[in-house]
Amino acid sequence: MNRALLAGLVRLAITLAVIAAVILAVLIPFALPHDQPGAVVAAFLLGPLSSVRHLGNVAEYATPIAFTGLAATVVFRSGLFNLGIESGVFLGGLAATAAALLLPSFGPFTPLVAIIVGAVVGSISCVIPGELRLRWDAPEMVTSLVLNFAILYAGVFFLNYYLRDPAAGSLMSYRIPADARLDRLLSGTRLNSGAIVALAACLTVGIWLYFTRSGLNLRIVGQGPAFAAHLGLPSRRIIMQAQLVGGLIAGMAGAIQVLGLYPRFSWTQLPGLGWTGIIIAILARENPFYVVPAALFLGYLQVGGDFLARDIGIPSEVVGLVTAAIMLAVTASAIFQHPAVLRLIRRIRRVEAAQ
Amino acid sequence: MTDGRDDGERAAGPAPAVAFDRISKTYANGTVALRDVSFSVPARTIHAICGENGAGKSTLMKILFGLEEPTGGRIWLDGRPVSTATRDFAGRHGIGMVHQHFSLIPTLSVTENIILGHEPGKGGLIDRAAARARVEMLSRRYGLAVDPDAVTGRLPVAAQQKVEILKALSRDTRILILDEPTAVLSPPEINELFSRLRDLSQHGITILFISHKLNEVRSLAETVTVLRAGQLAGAARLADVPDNMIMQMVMGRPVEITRRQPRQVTGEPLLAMSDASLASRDPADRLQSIDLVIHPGEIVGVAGVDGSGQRGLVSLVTGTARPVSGSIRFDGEDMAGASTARWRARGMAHLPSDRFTQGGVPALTLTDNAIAGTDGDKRFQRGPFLRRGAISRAVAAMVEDYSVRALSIGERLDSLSGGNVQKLIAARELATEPRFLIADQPTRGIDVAAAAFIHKRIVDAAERGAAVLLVTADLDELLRLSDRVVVMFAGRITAVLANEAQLTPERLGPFMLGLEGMP
Amino acid sequence: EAAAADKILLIINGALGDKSFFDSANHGIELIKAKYADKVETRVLEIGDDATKWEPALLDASEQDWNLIILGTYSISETLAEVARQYPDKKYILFDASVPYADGGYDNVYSISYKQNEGSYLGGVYNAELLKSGKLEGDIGTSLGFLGGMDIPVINDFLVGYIAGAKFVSPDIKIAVSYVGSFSDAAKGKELGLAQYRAGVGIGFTAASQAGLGQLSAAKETGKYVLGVDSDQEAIFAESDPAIASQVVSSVLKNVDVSLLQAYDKYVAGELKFGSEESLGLAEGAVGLVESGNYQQLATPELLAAIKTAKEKIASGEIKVPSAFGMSSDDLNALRNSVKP
Amino acid sequence: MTGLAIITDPATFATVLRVMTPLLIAALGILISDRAGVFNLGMEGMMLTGALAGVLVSAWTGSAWLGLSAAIVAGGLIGALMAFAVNGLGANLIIAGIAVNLAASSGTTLGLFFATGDKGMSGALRSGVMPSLDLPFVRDIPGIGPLVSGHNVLTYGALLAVPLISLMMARTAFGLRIRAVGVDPKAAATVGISVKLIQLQALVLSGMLGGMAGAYLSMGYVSWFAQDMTAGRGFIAIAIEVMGMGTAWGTLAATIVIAIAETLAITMQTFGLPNELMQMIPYVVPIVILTIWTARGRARPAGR
Ligand SMILES: Nc1ncnc2c1ncn2[C@@H]1O[C@H](COP(=O)(O)OP(=O)(O)OP(=O)(O)O)[C@@H](O)[C@H]1O
Ligand SMILES: Nc1ncnc2c1ncn2[C@@H]1O[C@H](COP(=O)(O)OP(=O)(O)OP(=O)(O)O)[C@@H](O)[C@H]1O
Ligand SMILES: [Mg+2]
Ligand SMILES: [Mg+2]
Repeated sequence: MNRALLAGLVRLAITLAVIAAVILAVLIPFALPHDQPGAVVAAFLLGPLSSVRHLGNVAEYATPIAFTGLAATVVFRSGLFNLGIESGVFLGGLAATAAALLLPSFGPFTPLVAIIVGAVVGSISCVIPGELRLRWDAPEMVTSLVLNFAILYAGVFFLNYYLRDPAAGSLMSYRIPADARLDRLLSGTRLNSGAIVALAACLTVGIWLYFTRSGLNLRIVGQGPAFAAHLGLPSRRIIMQAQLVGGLIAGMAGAIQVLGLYPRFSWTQLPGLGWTGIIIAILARENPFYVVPAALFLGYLQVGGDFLARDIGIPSEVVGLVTAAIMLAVTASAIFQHPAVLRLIRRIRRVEAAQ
Repeated sequence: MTDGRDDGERAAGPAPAVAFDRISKTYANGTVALRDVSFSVPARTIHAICGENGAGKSTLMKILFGLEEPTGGRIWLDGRPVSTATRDFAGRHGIGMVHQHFSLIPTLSVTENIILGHEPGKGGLIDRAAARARVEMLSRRYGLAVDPDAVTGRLPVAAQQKVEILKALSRDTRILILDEPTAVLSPPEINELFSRLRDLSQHGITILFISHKLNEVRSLAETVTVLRAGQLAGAARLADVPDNMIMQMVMGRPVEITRRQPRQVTGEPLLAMSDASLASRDPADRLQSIDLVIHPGEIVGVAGVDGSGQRGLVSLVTGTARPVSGSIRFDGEDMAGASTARWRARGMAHLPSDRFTQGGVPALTLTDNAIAGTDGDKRFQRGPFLRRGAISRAVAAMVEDYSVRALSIGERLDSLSGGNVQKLIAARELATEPRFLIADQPTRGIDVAAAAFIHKRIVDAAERGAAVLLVTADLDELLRLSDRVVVMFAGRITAVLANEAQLTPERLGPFMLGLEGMP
Repeated sequence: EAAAADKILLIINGALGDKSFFDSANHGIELIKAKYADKVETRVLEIGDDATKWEPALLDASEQDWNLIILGTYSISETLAEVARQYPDKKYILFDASVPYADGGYDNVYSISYKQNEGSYLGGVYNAELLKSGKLEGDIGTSLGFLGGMDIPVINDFLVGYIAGAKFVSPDIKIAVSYVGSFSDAAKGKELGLAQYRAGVGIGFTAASQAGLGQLSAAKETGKYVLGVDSDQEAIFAESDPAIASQVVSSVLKNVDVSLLQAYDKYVAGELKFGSEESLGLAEGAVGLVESGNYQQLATPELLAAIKTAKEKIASGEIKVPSAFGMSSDDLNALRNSVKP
Repeated sequence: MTGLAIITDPATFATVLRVMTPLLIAALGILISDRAGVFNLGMEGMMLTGALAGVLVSAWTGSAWLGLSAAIVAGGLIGALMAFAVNGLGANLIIAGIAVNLAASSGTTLGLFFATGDKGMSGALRSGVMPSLDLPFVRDIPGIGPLVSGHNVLTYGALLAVPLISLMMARTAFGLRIRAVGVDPKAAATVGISVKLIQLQALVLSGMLGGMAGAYLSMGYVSWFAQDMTAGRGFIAIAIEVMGMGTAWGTLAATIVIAIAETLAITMQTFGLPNELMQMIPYVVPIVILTIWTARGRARPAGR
């Protein structure tokens, strides 16, 4: 498998080179007017590595987006462009909070119960557009996009009327009971057991996709619908299964984010983790095993961006620009499908094969 | 038949309308579609171009139309060399083309389709009156009646074909290319079209006409050029040569066919299809009253020009279409409209003609493609988990057994050449020891050794007792393998022939081309 | 004296430019700088409104060598509560919220909360008097309005005080209440404002941040009036759009700037009571009405008298302004219904 | 006010028009891109950019019309950028749209900050507003005069754009080519049409309309730019366009439905209905309508 590895490394190197070029291109105009342009770049690139706590912050950012990246991976693997992950996170967080507040305590299993409730309720956001698509041919991209907002407002209504702490100064739930909150792993950061769950989830889904029959069938249905029909696979059921799993992961992401990081549920806007998940899925080339490194990479960019804002005074919005540019660049087939790149990769494989 | 360039330089008479001068074309993926093709077409004549599937006919015409760049050689028009790479080449030189596949936009009106790309304008708006008048004028002038305001996609195919032709004629066309325009038409429609084309020729238009059907070629054209495997195989005045000579040019030199000993099959057929009809939007898929039986151990070959209904036939027995009438029984069970899963559960296996969309997923590895669809096979699966070790060994054995040339079984399928993809698909489909095998163009585009190998596997399957339906455009292959041959034309079976020594491509030709056997 | 300058950090868990208490807090820092000049070194740090980023930012700040870290809002108070315990040697000032002192262990945090209900009580008095006075031009209708950003306690605290103040002047006053559901959708804020004015509202009161500014535009269009909030909203538009400014009767303020300066004064004097919460209201000048600009033109002697009376009674405790904190949804609904036009 | 009184109130009519205007302009922009086969998911970002550009330029030049032009140009530039990303770099169309939204959200905040030193809003800038138009003669017609006259020029612009775009699609060579490219780019290429050029033009036009829709928010509704002031209208416009079944008139009809729903949600607040549930309406209606329509067999009409 040596050649495949080498060819993969070449691809990775090209991807990283493109990303580095993009970051510099966006950052330089902001760095140049600064007295020490070098310090700007250094803060961005080295800041996140400067202490264990900051490394912990990287992992902390990476946790929820690894989940949503994984959810996007599963959903996209089915061939549907379902954007419901965004509200799935919101709904998962809300439902987990509701479970923690309204259900009796289950002792040490309280977080588990809350997460399960969050995941199940959160999955609705992906299942509905999928069902509408398969049953009635309604375009899932649009229905899921709009449904995100409908779910948001329904959720805010629920928060306001059923979970709101009237003594709190803004719209937030009652405090989530301590026994429902997730354990912290690293003092000084909020890195919590959710990070382990995320890692486990990526491995599990990776194993599902690549080492089980049903994962293989999902990949076939998503990437070769005509082949799936040729084989007589139950495509509709497989597609729905992927929407369900993607939704469950998204809901779990929201549940873990809320139970791990917040004392109360206070989202009144969509948290944006679903959109980031799409970026992750693309960066990871829809491979669950690459989701973790991709999420860590984006987490690293985030913390680097925070450094720019906190220590250098460069507005943190710059990170948004960087992220947008990276999204475009890493999907640019003109770069990655360029005949020269393809020839290079093919040659590497040939040379290796000849040895 | 003269070399175009020489003709242009020293001809005493009028220069030919078109001369191809050592045209070569190698596609980006390495396929050599044309090699040094030279011939010329006298002005104001109807000239036919014949050749097997993949011979390079369409490629040559696309080059003349400016849609593809030749990798070698050049085109001469009226004795002058021209560069096809210029903008709007075809429009400026009055070349119109009716493509093999419709190039109409179904949602546009007839008029809109015809004027698209050269819209008559007035004050920023399309001059609809002028456009309509133009269409009506064209329609009258060439005797092709169409409703200018109809939505193109809702028209019957024959009417759409007329729109295609009008579109091709809409820009002061002097040279009209028709790439298999009759494939979708019924005989009366074809007659009607031909009389229009003769009129056009009278109007001074030079026509290049591609068809697989010799009867059509003969009734329409004056001269014919035959391509084979991208090279010129011959040219003739049709009046001077008999059918069998042309057929020989098309098929190549008659090869000694080493047939397998046809089997005597008796007893109950495994597959019995009676009076089955299939409706479809695409006329090439329609079927009318098909009666077909296949016994266990029997190989039934289906001959026919592309689009004669083979695709419809295959879809009926692979679970992707339901007959509108008639019955399909398999092993005594009613299977009309059964799903693919049910067909497969009964032991159906299928080598599809479209390797990369139906035969596998290009982006998945060889291994994944090789074990796709083996759900529940205990050798490859323990519970929900794939037994990667056992699978690797099995796939490695398959690759070895079928001599699939690949760097490793972890490579993506699309890194393989076409022939190797086909070998892998054959390995997968035959690994299940099917009772019923459908082999659709099993060796199209693959080399002789690999083809022989796949042939052996198909015969092995039959010898194990499988019923085999072999659909192929390769008559050599057909005659090598089949016990019986059915010939299809225009959605019907026009002949059922025992594969005996006297059955030759020449004998099949008239049935395939609709000259014989039509009711 | 060779003592090093006091290093003060103001953390903004949002963005400056809110024309509200973040800007006011920023102004407070400017006041401190102006007063203490080079005895202080200050910095303002925006950490955005993404709550997941607050804790790392606060930890980072606490690791650095700031003498005093100032921050505000209810939303961040629980984050501070966790961080402050980890850095007992650091000093924090929390405005507009409090930490749970009852739990013990917050000896390094001084909290300022504002009786915004007292400020908006005055707003209610002022609006109701204005409506009665006939001093406003044109046909301005018969009722008051209230436009909240969201149906949440901190906004409803304004509402409750406002209703009480208005009722103090006219016991059967009618007040139309609506919420934008967003703090950023100015267009929708304007639409809701227009709907209120159409329904007979003469003077509105907007407590919806940037979405609420939409109502100012509505006031300009309909020739009706609006009471601003959080900053002198007449001043925002005084230069750029006088026609808007002329419809702003006044604004209810939380004087975060003043309270921060006062707190720092006490800190320097060593009198700041860390480990406790101070609730600042009218009496301390921490909340109130803008008394410049249009106020000067509009306030008749009777009106000034009424406001003066209200202030005195609140200061003396004779009037206890009700608060939305701790109020049940049913009570709140009953209150809203009692003034429904 | 009773429910009936609200419906018959002329002011309700004006509200519907105001709510409609930005949605209609944006949805028409999406329509053009959609018909050309390059669905513009970046509309929200284009609107936001237009809203800021309009305010800044009108404040600098003192001319509302120059501000509007700048908004239109800014939107068009983003459209061109998107076309370059998709057809030049080969980036995924959907991703390009999401990236535009993300970049615009950050970029407008930065832009506002660099221009005014303020990240929240531009209230201190003396920016222009698009005038209202009193239609001579029409306004004097009893009954309908007051209904029809006196709205913002951009509202008339949006309403006028419906027949214009319908005409452009149906009757101009450009429109015809857009429709051809959107259905079958390969077939369109066989008659010498440059697919990339048509898609570039369509996205630029789409962006220009997006910029205009944004300008209506910052220079029509109110007279300043504020962070994220588009508040999801670009996404509602997407749903509207899809509900409009690919025609300008259908888009108008869908916009009216949504605008009425929103208007009711605004006016009904006085009845004490929870505003969160009211806010769901414009998002739930499209899902229901879309599903019903596609369920009945999605057939896109020819022409127009
Ligand atoms: N775009 C392409 N890229 C690569 N190979 C191509 C392409 N188009 C055609 N070919 C290959 O070139 C060869 C000639 O194809 P062409 O379409 O010219 O054949 P044809 O004679 O028209 O066949 P048919 O009778 O089936 O239409 C075939 O092997 C075909 O697979
Ligand atoms: N899309 C592709 N990606 C990577 N490699 C490719 C691709 N297409 C073809 N190749 C490589 O180019 C080589 C030539 O391909 P081609 O299909 O022309 O083979 P061939 O010589 O015709 O073999 P065969 O007779 O088996 O079809 C293949 O061996 C394959 O490795
Ligand atoms: Mg052809
Ligand atoms: Mg080959």
